[in-house]
Amino acid sequence: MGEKHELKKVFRRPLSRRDFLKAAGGAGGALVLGGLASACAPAATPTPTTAPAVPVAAVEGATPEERALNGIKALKEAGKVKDGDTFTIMHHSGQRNNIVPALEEWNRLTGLNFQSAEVGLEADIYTKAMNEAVVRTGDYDIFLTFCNWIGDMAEAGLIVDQTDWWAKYDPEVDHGPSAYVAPLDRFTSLYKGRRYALGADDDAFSLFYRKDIMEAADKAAFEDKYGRELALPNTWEEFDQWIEFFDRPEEGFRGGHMYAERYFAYTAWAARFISKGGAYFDDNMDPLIVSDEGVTALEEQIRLTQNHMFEDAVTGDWAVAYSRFPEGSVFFAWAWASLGKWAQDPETSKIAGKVGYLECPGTMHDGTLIRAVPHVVGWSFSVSRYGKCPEAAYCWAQWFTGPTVGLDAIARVGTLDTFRRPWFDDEKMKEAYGAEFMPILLKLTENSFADLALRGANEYLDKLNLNLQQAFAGQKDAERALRDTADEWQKVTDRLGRLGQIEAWRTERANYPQHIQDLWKKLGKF
Amino acid sequence: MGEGFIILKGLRKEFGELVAVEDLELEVEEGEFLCFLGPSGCGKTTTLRMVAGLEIPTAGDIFLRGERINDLPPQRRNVGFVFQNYALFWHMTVHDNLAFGLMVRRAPRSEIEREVGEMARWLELEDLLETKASRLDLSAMQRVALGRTLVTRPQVLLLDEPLNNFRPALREIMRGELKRLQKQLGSTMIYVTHDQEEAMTMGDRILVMSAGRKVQLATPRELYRQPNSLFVAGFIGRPPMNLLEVTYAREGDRAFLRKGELAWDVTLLRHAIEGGLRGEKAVLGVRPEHVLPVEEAERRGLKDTVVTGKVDLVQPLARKKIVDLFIDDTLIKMVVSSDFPVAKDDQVEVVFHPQETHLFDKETERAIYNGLS
Amino acid sequence: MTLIGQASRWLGALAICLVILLPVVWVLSISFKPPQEWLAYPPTIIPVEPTTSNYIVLFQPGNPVGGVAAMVSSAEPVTQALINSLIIAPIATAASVLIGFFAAYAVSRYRVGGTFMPFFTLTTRMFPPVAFAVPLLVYYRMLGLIDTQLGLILMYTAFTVAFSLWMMKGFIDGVPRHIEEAAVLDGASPWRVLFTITLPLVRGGLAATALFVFILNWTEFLFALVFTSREAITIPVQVSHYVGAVGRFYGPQAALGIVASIPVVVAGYLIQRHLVTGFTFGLVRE
Amino acid sequence: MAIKVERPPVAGGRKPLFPRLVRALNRESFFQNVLAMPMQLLLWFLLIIPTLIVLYLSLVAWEPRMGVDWWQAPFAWFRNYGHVLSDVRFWQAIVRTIGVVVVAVALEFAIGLALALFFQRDFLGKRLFTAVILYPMMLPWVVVGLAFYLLFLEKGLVNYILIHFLGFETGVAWYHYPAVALSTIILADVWQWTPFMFLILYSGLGALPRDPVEAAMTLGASRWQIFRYITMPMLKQVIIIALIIRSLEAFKIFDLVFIMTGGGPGTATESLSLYIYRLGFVYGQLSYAAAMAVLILVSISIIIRLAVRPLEYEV
Repeated sequence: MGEKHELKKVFRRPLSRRDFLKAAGGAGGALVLGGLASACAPAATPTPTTAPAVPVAAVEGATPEERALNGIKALKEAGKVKDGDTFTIMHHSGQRNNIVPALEEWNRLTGLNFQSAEVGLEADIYTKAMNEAVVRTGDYDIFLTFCNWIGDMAEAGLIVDQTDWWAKYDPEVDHGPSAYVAPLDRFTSLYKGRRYALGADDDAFSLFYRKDIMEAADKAAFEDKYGRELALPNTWEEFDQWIEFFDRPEEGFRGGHMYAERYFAYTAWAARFISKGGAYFDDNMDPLIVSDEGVTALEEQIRLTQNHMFEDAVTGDWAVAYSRFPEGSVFFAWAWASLGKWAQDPETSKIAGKVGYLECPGTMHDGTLIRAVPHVVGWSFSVSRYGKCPEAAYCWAQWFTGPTVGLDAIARVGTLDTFRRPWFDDEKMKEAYGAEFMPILLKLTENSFADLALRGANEYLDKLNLNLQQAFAGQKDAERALRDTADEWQKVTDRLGRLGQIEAWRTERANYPQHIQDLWKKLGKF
Repeated sequence: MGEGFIILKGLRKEFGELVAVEDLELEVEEGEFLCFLGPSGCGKTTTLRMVAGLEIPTAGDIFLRGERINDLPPQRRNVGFVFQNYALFWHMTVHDNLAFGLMVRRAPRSEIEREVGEMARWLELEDLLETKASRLDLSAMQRVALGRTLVTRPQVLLLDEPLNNFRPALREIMRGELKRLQKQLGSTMIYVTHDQEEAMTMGDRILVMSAGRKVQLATPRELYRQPNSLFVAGFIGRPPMNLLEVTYAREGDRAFLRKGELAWDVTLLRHAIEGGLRGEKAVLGVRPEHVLPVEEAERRGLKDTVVTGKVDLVQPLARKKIVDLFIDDTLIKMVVSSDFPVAKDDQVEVVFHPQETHLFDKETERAIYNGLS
Repeated sequence: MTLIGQASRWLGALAICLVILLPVVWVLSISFKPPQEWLAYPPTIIPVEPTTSNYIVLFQPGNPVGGVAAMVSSAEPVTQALINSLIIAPIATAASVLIGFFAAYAVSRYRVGGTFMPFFTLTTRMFPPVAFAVPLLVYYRMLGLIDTQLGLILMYTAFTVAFSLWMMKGFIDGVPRHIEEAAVLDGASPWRVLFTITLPLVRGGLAATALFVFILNWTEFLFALVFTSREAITIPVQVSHYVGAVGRFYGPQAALGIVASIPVVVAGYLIQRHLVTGFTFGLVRE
Repeated sequence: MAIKVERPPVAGGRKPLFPRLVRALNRESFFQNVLAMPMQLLLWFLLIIPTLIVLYLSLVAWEPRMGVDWWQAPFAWFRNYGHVLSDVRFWQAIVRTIGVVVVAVALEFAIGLALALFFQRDFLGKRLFTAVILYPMMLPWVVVGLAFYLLFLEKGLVNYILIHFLGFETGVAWYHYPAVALSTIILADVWQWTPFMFLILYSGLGALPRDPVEAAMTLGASRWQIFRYITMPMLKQVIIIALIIRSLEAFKIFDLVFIMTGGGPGTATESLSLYIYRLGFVYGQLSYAAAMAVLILVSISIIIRLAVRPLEYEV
């Protein structure tokens, strides 16, 4: 059991930050000398190099997959890795089905021994990753984590800046025919303007409703009540009426299920808040949530939650949505794309074939409808600095997310969802998600904005969530909840260093979809 | 029912397969000091515990003052019980131990204090009243156990080998104390012991038990002189009775008990013997003090078969000697006065006191006759 | 006891057990339910479409749970975790109880370490484990014990020995000293007294302690999570692995809970007859 | 007749191989120290360095994501402690946790004792019943948490029973109101840990000498009086130890809260351990969490020290 912990390893001094800068400094020279020392030396944390303007891969190969494999070949030739070397990927149990078959294939192709180490709770992945940052066992080579944790992991010195590898191997994320859907290409990987991770998922929140009930509804009654025709809602006001109309508590049938619980309460609020033109912070990291946009958005969502939803929305866990909607006791549900697959499966769902999809409602700004879709969590690969050969580990990630290999892997049941543009038109994907849903999912993704991804993202979000949950449970009013959050955020920011956070936030808000950035500009925010 | 104070009728106790007490019949008179005597495991403690109500009889009845108390819980029997290991309330002081019985009866505080004080004075525990029971020495523990029970003035006092843990000297003193106490209180006592000396010195009557059965119920004197069985004969008296296997034979009008070359003329007793003996094998018993040197027998005019034995061991005591003799290969013990001259390997001629011999059936082990009287 | 007494006692016990069993039956029921019934309303105790796939999936992870394609179980087979748990928990328990028993004897009879030492051991249970995890990790990295069975065994022993000490002290204190003194007077060595006099008398306490410590070791989650990655994962960590894109796999989690409880139940049943020793101050009753 | 001279038996019944070693082993001073040695070695070896690290961490301002190694972090001295003492969420968690401990442990003790007494007499199938009673604590904690979480969901079994069998109009929103949510957590804890109290009291009762009880019976004490004056005092040691152990564990209540309510709504049901978990593992404030842990350790130590005191004067 303990062979891999021989004594010599016990006293292997982990690289300190200082050694590291030295090594990185030498790396440039070494590259010229033939890449002898540098091939495996990870690039330094924020070293100010200019991002490659036109990516020209330094490694031969027509596709990201080929380049990744060639990369391994080169690393082998340079003696950096050899057959049978063991690499460990820490990932969530829900991705085993996506990853493990691919791992076998990869090991066959490369002769290396990549293995998976699964973790059951998402939160525990963060815990274990951050522990690795402190303890540096070198037991993990690759982390598949929420993409908004890369700030923490990068600042803790755990993960390697991949920017140079992107230049060298070109994973075709933000260009070319099989690029990621924008803005996934940015926020799944960027922190402070550098590429720290390779996105492997699309978690734009998706909206589902009961097509059958809507079609059978009393259209005249709707028109009488709201003075417009019954149709899928485009704005949040229309959405609220729409939910209200279909809410029938006396039949045990509720209008909707939107998260108001301990971990994802922010989602429903954030969609309204951002579409109204809100932003989490200003450029000095002073919170902007205690604003008209913020308070109104929360009040609207509280009204909806308290009047038209089951209590479970506030106090159950997130998986409750996955039974309330398929069992046919709510009209509308809002969750990850997987809920769609789940609700359309006649095996598990009473409403298979009765599910409709809609775009996320938005807010009208001078005649323009601005939609903002929360991209909730979402997984991306980052590479450990303390692993055996970070560059080889990176190659795996690029190979796995490549246009062909990735397509197969993502089409398998698991917690990873489609993210490259062409995949949205692929038959395999259409079959997996439902042909009707794919164009909607594409639009949702295009309008999506990421979770807070600053250093301390978990803490910011957790404090927001606990206040919002209290508001939804009626224990705080909207303004008070947001104000309390803002106060806590200020403390976090100060503790973590305001200057660094300002830098991170300024680059982070550039990851929002263009139309939202335009709106901010128009409203004079930034 | 009868006039007995405590009456046990057909009392029986089984522990699973094991029969601890078998169909015991017993009457105890009021004010009597009765001893249960028997080897370990003979059921005497179990019987005592049934009287106290700590064990429920499998069958049979227990009467106290003519009232059937089988179903009465121990709390309501008003029977005092002194346990072999005292079973003190180790976590309490001596005072609280003594007061316990009265306290649970909700006696007024003043009465409790008075009674406890008196009892402590009487048992010389006054200086120890505030000591924890677990810190006492054995004698004090015993006195506390006794006092704790007596304070409630039980109708019957049951004692389960209370002197077991004492040094012999102290044991003798305590015996006297207990006996005096019993006379003083006039209470009925049942005293369990496996020590025959204790039973003989203390008991008004003694119930000898073996393997769950009553063997003999009699006064100490009767037990000594007229044991009704080999068991009692061997159990009572120290050193124990000499037992010789003999064969009964009629020779014309005369009758003899033979052992090898030796023969005792029992013509006069032949009717008694023939009435009791099943086969021809019998056991002749004679107590060591009734094995008389020939000279003494002649002086006292007692004539019988003279037996010659070789002295194997002489144990001098204060005023007596115990002499082990081998007659052929049978060991016989005799008690003689200490001035009787005898040494190892001497040949000694002895006579069994003719009026003090006992005969038992070899097979049934029951007494055929006890002495000639 | 009378027949009526027996019957009423029995009925009472039955009632108590039913109350206790309700959540157990609920877990059992979930473990036989297909995915769509885990959270279904109205809830049923008897599964509508009972399935054993929750159990099958524990050992053959490829099979989708309840035949539902979206419910491909995503964990390694439980075999590894089961073997680890079966090695770690019993060894750590035996070590903890033995070490604790010796120490308890020293504390109870000789007051070794005064009042400080036994008390000091309790602090191992007062510390919030989360705060201890990272420092311990740093230390374990130095020792090379991360993700090893030995590492967990040592840790579990250390963190439960306080309970062994205290529980055993309670039971040893209950043995009257004069019994041991009698043996000493008979010339027995202290070791002999310890093993032939005291140990048999506190057998029940030892059994209870062992069972409790075993349960703590068997169900411990946080340290097992933080200190293992692949090689030494234990059952509770494995339980947490049954999750997927649609939330927790309640079925397999419940099934593994049931499976994992079997060794403890067996252990508990085996030692039950030792639980009550009922000695009567040293001497065997006639 | 040969007379056998009885000598006091030598230890072990035969001559020891290494008489001096055996004598040394048997010397009391050595004996008693050898007994306690393994435990001391284990604890010092395993825990002293991590404890020192915790203490050190509590005195610096460090979080892993600062990108500085922990031994290079700047000293904050007692600032962390100051912050803990002025942390409202901390105090609320403390009060809440103590409340849970008091209520849960009291219930567990009362029920456990009642069961233990009930099971003193023999009856048919006692062993089987005992096994059933012990079962709840044998389940992994996560599974217990899940079972109760599902039971008390708005559309869970408990509400279903309330509505369909007990005539309630609507179900109860169990996790909505802090007090109600806390009671469900307490209920789960009581369900899971009463067996422990039962186990320890049951074996404690079983190990008690019968004699004093019988003596008390013959002295006329009623069942209640025997229980009150004899059984309970004799059981005192075991009871105090059981209460201490259970309280210490209940004070760390985590899994049930984490799974059933996540500490919500908001922080309404957050236990101390859950808060420390969030601080350490979600917020990454390891040195702050360390300071809090040290403070907790010190204060619990004082409380337990007082609780343990009565045990020390016992014989």
